[in-house]
Amino acid sequence: MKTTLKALSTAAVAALAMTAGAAQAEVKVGMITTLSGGGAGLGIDVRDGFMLAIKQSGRTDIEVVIEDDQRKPDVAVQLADKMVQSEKVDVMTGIIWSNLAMAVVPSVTAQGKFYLSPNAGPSALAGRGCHENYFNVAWQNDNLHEAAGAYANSAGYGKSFILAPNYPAGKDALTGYKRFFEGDLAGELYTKLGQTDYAAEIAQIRASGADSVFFFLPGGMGIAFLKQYADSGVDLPVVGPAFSFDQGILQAVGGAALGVVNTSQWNKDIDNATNAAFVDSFQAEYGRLPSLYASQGFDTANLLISAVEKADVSDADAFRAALKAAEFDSTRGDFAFGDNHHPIQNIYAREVIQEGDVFTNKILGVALENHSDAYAGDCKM
Amino acid sequence: MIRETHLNLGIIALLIAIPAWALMADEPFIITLMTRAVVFALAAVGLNIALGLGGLVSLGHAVFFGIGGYAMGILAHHAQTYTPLTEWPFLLEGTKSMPVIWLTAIVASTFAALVIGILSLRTAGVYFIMITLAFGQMFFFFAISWSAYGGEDGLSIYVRNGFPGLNTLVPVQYFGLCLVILLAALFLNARLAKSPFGLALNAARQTPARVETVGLDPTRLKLVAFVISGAITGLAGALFADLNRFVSPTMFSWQLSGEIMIFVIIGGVGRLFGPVVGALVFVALEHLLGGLSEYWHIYLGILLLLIVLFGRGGIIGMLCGRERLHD
Amino acid sequence: MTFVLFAEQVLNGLQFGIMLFLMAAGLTLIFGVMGLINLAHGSLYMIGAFAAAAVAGATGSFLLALIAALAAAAAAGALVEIVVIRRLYDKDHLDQVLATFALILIFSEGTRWVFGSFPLFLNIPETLSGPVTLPGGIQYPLYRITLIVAGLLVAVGLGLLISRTRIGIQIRAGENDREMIAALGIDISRLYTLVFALGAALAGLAGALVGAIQSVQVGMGEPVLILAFVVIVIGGIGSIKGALIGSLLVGLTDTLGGVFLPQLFKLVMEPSAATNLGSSLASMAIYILMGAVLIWRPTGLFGARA
Amino acid sequence: MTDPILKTHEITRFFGALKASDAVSIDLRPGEIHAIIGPNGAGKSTLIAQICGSLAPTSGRVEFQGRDVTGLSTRARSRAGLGRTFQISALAMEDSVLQNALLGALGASGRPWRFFGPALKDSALREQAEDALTRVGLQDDMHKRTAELSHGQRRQLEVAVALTLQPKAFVMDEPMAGLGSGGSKRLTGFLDGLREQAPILLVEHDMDAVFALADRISVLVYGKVIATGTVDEIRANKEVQDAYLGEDA
Repeated sequence: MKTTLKALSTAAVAALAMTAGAAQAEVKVGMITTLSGGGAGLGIDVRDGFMLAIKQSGRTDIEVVIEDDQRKPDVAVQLADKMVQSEKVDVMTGIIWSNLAMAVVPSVTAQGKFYLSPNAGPSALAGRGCHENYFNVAWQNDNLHEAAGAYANSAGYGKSFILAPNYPAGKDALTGYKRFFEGDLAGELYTKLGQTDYAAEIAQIRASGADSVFFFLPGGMGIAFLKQYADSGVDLPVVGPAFSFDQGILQAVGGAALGVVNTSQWNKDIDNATNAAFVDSFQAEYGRLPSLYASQGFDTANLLISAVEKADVSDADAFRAALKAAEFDSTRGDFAFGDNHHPIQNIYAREVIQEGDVFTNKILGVALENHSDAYAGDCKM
Repeated sequence: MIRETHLNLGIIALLIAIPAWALMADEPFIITLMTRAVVFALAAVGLNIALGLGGLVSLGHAVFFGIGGYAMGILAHHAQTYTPLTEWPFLLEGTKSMPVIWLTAIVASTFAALVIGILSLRTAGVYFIMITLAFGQMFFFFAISWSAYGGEDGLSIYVRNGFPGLNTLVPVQYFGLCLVILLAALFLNARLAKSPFGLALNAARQTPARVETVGLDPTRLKLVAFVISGAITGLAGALFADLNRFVSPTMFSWQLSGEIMIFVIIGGVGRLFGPVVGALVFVALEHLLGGLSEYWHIYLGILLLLIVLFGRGGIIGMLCGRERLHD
Repeated sequence: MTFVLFAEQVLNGLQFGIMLFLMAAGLTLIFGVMGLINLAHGSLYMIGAFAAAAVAGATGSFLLALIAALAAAAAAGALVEIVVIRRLYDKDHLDQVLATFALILIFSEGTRWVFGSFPLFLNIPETLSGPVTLPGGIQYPLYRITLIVAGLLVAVGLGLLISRTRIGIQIRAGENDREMIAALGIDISRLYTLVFALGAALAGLAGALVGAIQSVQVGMGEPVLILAFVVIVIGGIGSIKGALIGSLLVGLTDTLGGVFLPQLFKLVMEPSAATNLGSSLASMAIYILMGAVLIWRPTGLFGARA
Repeated sequence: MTDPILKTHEITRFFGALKASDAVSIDLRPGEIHAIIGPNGAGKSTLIAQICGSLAPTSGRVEFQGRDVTGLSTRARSRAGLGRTFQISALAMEDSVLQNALLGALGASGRPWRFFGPALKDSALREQAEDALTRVGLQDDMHKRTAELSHGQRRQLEVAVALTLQPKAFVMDEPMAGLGSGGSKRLTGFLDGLREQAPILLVEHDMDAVFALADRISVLVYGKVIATGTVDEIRANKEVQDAYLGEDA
């Protein structure tokens, strides 16, 4: 749908104008991501990071079609049908949420298309449900939680209180943390999805005798929890995955997040030329600091470009091999795919700091080195 | 003013012509979109029986839509993973057969509608709206935490379920199947509206006291309407799940209940083809406005507002005027 | 579980209930006087929070932020009433549901258009932050105590407004008989705008107060809206007293259910399954409560008997 | 004297402290028209509601055809043969006149659970409905929308719906209300003949009609029956004149 292009920001339109003007695009990419409603911030970041890389490559043979899934699985499925049936794309990407990915990815890959995941990494797609055409460029869902567990060990925590929303990703998060954490649990709680008041949970934490807290509460839930936690007078150290401490929402949490340690495979101060250039150019292009999601979008596009340079997308085997090689300069430094096409990468512990008026993160150290995932062994590919 | 029957024939023609054109122009996605509209229309035809004939403003019809969806999801999931549903008291296997799935969806949603209806019909007016909404929320939260069937992630089915003699993976064949079911439901709906039951139900909506004094039970009439309505919406849910090859708790969400209601209102409450027109227009708007702007919900909102404020009787009401009497 | 923890959880339930009351009071008032189902009430809550966040960000003053929230929500309410809502009074509930649903879409995406897709920052004022120690050794955040007090003050104020003032008399007259109010020579459309703006202001205030400890983001109003509907339906639509009792019931059920149900199940089953089942049931608890109340009393606890 | 078809035994109904019915005992005998008159607020509608079952008496009982029906619902009473017309028309306004009459016939048939064949094509129902409409003089307006009927025609339709039920007794709540003098005369003539089919308990304000039709009259004041008797007895009753007729007649 050419009309969708109007929806893009000016910069992205400029990037696309070049590709649209080309005689013929050789690779057609379908991006389904969340651009409206709650959670739109993540999708917008992935899109902007992705389009920035495409623009910087100067390539005219990659055409990107972008659609908004409104964070509704049925809309995402329908858009995927559209991408495959009507746009006849070669590669798909963009989905933010695990449940949407589970709805879209299996049927897309079954139809012979490539799918590059810039954010979601449900365990089902990493283990038994892995597919040769599915590449995850971000992380397997458990990774950051596992790193949080590993960090908790190294920080000497012996008794953690852990909590997450009562839905599959929440259960995966606690499982991931427990997989690496060697201490005891002071308590384990599942909260309501979308819950905004955590007074009851905080009271339980206070009474539990824990020496640390691990939580996975994405989006607004995490903001609410952190503000209320900071105000409660409970001063146990907090560990969590990067999602609640990312550039986009950190400003909304404010001082309540200062000093919190969180785990991430990327940060803006990772020291390599690609990353430095990415942070500068993203800021110049969009006027804001890049987020984790933007870096994932950027890396996804660069992976794609590296494969396009090496192989013709119509030769599926060659193209797959080129993707698998992952010979691109990642913002994360070293990046490789495991046998299940999920990343093998370092996961860092970072700390929330304040730079002038802006809250951001600083890397403390590596939490897990060259980390793969727990499901790779189940993948028969 | 257009004669309503002429308009209805025109709509049926459109339902056949658009996919036929899409088939020739090799635009399979248009067919998928049309299938979506047809399935939504079926769900709304269901609601229209409760809402249009029975005057029951149910903001919980997503319950039945979701139950239908999960009937498909659960049966197909077990068939796909070769695990039995239950081994006790007797062995029950999953299935990939659409007719069996549909029957399950209808039976399950009939049962749910019966229970919800009996409880909800103790109330009336706003309370009825809210108690149906509450039931919807119960199912929604239950589905989210029902980890055996995917919780919030939902269930994915890799291959669409089968129907004897058809290749349901071919968009136009699946569309045809859905269209036939929609037309059958519309036919049933038309007969129902004119039947003795429809006559009594119509009166129960307008003047329950009168219905009582002629010796009939308006609550029971409404309950039966609610159950029929739920069963049809449940069937639509199964078709919708198969269209997407996916079910998730969003099929239970109150926004979905609201959308089904919007289809009915846009098209015209109580009008036979109201839900069809409403669903077609909504899907078209979603498709066209969605391409125009990230903020397309604003335009959708304004459009809906204009329809409520100035368009009496929905689109069919605007085109055809008041409903003709069935004589 | 110790007594202190139990008392703290009860306090949490009360505080949650009182916040719900601020939302529910406006909703029930609008329904009682005008007979209108306003799904867009959650949007007014959101507007309050965003106005507060914007003003607090610009001036640094929480008090100014609260005033801004009240003013912005009241103004938005009055505007919407004049442009849209007053055309809905004569229509049936169905049209009201659809029209106010449309307003949600417009407000949500409009706010996102103005403020962007990321949550805004709004924090507790310095003077109210941190915990205090209550009798019995309960450590409890001062801000939450402030919320309880503020909510109770609003409840009392609203009660006085309705029982003691001219406007209150008009409101009560309007609830009973719309013709009577016209016969009294009261300008109905002005009264309606006023009541709507009052309800909106309450929602805006709630949004600002709660926004400080939660996340100020687009879509924040809808979950609260549904809870507020649950509250007024349990209490009986149109009854302020019902809204207060309903809020506390819902607040306590939700909070204590979430805490105790998993522990209850742990007595009879293994821990992780118990946590699972208990949490699932806890998230359905208030809807089960509402269903039960309506089945027992079809017009709520304090609703007019049909 | 024949046994009454309908009888109330000292029914009393309180609304809070207000006694809306005060030990009311009246009866309706075969072949008669028994009129209930009284000033506004005398409790006539409350009485009817208790007779028809939409309101339960605080004490006392209602007998119909020799059977205690106090505990029965409105529906059960109408199935037992009590035909009611409403003071404010309770008709399905969006439906046709014929459909309203058909509803009565359908109720009388007791077979509403048929979902397929058109009700209008059910010849038994239709015959009954058309017959009733013809009797009240609406045969030419059968296919009109009920909302298009004049006020008087709606009153006629009310009576027609009651007729389709083929009741053992009619309870009519102000059937003449709002009719012009012409319409009132016509309906009076019709009701006059109807008493042969089933007796009528008639609540009415139109004194001309009452005096023309009633075999007996009961006067209700402040929830209490102050007098029952023939037209002449009531006209002559001093108490009635003081309480009621004095201002009106």
